[in-house]
Amino acid sequence: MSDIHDYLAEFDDIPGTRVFTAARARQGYHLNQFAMGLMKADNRERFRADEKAYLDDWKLSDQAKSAVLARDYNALLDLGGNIYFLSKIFSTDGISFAEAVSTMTDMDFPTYREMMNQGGRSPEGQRSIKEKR
Amino acid sequence: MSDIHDYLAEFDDIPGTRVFTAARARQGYHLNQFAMGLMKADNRERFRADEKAYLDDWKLSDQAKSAVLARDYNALLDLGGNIYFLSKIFSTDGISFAEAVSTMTDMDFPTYREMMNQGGRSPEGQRSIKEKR
Amino acid sequence: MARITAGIATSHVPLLGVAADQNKSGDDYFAPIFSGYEWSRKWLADTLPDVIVLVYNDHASAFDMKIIPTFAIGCGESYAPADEGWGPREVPDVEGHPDLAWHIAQSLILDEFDMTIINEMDVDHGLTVPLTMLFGAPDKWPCKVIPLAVNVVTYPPPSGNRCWALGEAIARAVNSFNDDLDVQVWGTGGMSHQLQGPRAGLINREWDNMFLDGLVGTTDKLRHIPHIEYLRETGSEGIEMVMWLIMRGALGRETKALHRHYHVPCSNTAIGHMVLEPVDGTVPPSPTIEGKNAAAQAMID
Amino acid sequence: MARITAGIATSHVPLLGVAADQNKSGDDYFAPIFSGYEWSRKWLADTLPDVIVLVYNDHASAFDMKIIPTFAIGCGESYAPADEGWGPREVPDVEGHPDLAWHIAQSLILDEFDMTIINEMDVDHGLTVPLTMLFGAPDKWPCKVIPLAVNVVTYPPPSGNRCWALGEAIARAVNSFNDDLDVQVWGTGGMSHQLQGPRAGLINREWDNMFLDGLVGTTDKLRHIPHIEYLRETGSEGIEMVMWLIMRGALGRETKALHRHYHVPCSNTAIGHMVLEPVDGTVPPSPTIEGKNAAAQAMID
Ligand SMILES: [Fe+3]
Ligand SMILES: [Fe+3]
Repeated sequence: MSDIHDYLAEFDDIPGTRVFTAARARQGYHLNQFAMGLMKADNRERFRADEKAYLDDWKLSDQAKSAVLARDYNALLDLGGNIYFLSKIFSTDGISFAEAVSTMTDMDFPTYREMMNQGGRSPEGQRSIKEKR
Repeated sequence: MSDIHDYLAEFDDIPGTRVFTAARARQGYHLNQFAMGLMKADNRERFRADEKAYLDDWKLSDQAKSAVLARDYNALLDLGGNIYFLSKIFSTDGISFAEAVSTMTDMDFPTYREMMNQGGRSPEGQRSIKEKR
Repeated sequence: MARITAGIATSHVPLLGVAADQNKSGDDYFAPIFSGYEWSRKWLADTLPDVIVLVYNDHASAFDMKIIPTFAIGCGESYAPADEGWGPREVPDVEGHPDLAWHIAQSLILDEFDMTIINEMDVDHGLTVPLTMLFGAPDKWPCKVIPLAVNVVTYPPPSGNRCWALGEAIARAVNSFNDDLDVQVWGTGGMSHQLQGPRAGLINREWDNMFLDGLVGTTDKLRHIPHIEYLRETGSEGIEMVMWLIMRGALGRETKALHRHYHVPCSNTAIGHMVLEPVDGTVPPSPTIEGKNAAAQAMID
Repeated sequence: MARITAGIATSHVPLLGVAADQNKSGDDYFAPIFSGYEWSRKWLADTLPDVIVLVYNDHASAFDMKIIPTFAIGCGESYAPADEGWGPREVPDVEGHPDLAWHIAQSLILDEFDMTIINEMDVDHGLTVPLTMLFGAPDKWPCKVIPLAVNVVTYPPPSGNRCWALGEAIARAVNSFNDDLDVQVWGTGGMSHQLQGPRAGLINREWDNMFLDGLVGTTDKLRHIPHIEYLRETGSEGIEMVMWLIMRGALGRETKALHRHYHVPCSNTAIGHMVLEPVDGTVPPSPTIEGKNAAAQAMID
């Protein structure tokens, strides 16, 4: 077959990457809508005051709620979260994009930052799982 | 020139017709948004209770307000109203689409209805002002 | 694999919804309109599809002037009937088919159609009246519906050619869906009508029937009709007929008419209705790079 | 008549907005980034356009998951900076150019681009950071801006080929606008970056520079790069570079580079910036019926 199926299948071949496809968008719909809600100052207040209570207002699985509470961004990606939506959470927390992103890697923030200062992660070996390139 | 200008210019050659172009859409923006507001039962209540007061909540010219109060639909079209937006006004009034439409012609409603029952208005002479066809 | 089994064209005049909802479909005024749908209702009972891709336009209900999408495809779970100014119609909610809808949406974007994806919206008479005309008043609509909303209100709407090509791309998308589904495409709106100004009430029986003729067989001449011709010949709201071309494009190279119905008037409008079957459902292959990924792959390798 | 006088490409990393707003652009970390924009700021002061068509993507600010337009063009009077979770940036509102924006929107639809028209929205860092980088911190932005928002978040985004073709159609539209206006097209986002997952932080200096090279001269090879290549080579958010192709397409057959800047890192991202001038601004004529109305007329007559 030479169509959307092939197009999407290739995305699974990229190491350490979740491409935000329809399947993920559907799975993470309410999670992303919750995160988007944090663009309003009122909602940020309410979230900060009582995260659990605020989360209960949204149609989220217990798994998603726990992952938000734990700020486990890899888990949130696995649940269909998209990084631009999730970024409203770390903006609310007042941490930088780079620090939040580093939590998804196997490095701590200083190490990650140092890698970036040295030119970033090399694409060598990061392009394709199957082709090991 | 052979482009959007020609495309739009031809619309002025159709007898008794205002095509809802960008120019009209811009002119009638707030008028149409006001009409759209009547899709909410609450707003319909408030409008019915005091039309003038309700109209004052919207960025409308005095001309537009008067035309709404007078239900002068040809005037409202001239002010950039679009018929599908304006239809929320006649739905609110509880009059039929056909009756509201008849008020824009030179016929009264029974005559208009009879014309429709006889097969509608003939396109002869209604196609082009310039070409008289 | 999914397949397109038929196409249906129908006007979607709001008054028909009122007539049905108030049990007036047998009245002198409405009987000649509704009777033209009887054949289709029986035929549909035997050939019920799993999903309908229902092409319609929103009449200032889901979309206001803040946002005007040219082509919007509903990928949501369900859609409630809109309140168009007299309260929502008391008809069932419309159930979507997110699996197929997202598949079509994604495929269309790869085919270089610049779709707007919609996950939540209400649907107005443009979508619910055709369901009423073809299914009556069941407790639940008998199949899933993918709403495809086309801008035909603010000018310019998409060209007839673009609509036809979109239909072809929908057919490619349906044909590449892995589940075994029967899919119909419905094109709604039209025929002749003008709802505004001194020229209101215009009806062009001859042109409308030329258009109905053009949906049948191997001809594709309808796709080349420019907007100005719809406006001059069929009234300012006759432009809705471009939506029928999406349905026609989706049926492929050759069609057969199973049923045809034409009546004047319904309120301000000429009613047209047709049931079409593909004879040769062939559509051209995707001309794009992303749409035929094998080629894209070849470029990288 | 209006004309496209130049194209600018630039990354739009939100941290650059923060650095500028907090007067940190001279810090050790930021100086090497900001200094690469100095030439452009001076050049812009002499060649200030009347209007910028600013191609960017919304990062879950104006659009949530309810509605996802592939191509959305802002036809409104003005746009406020969005609150992205830490309060809106304290930069001026962005003034639109509704006359030119509607002209472009209408022309694009005749050219069979399925645009979504937007009349009211807030604009996020994708749009305001490029203005900051090129204009500093004025009380009022020195020219009008037409926002053109591209979906590059939910897959599939538009293909590179589609983006390039959209640029060509924008050029045709600008060239047919009757007022005497200088128009620049800016393509923003990119370059290499991945903001998510264990592979985050990926930077591909070699590929990015290949891409910068490809914007110059008569080659159009960049338009054929499939999405998967951006993803593999430049990280999951490198796909934003397809937006640069809209800018490139709008510049026509041949371009010249006036200025080029590349720096790693800014936060998680490689910064790329380029100023381009059309050498031969020729773009292909519209292939559509409605887009070249004379032909459409000939069909009716
Ligand atoms: Fe309609
Ligand atoms: Fe971005």
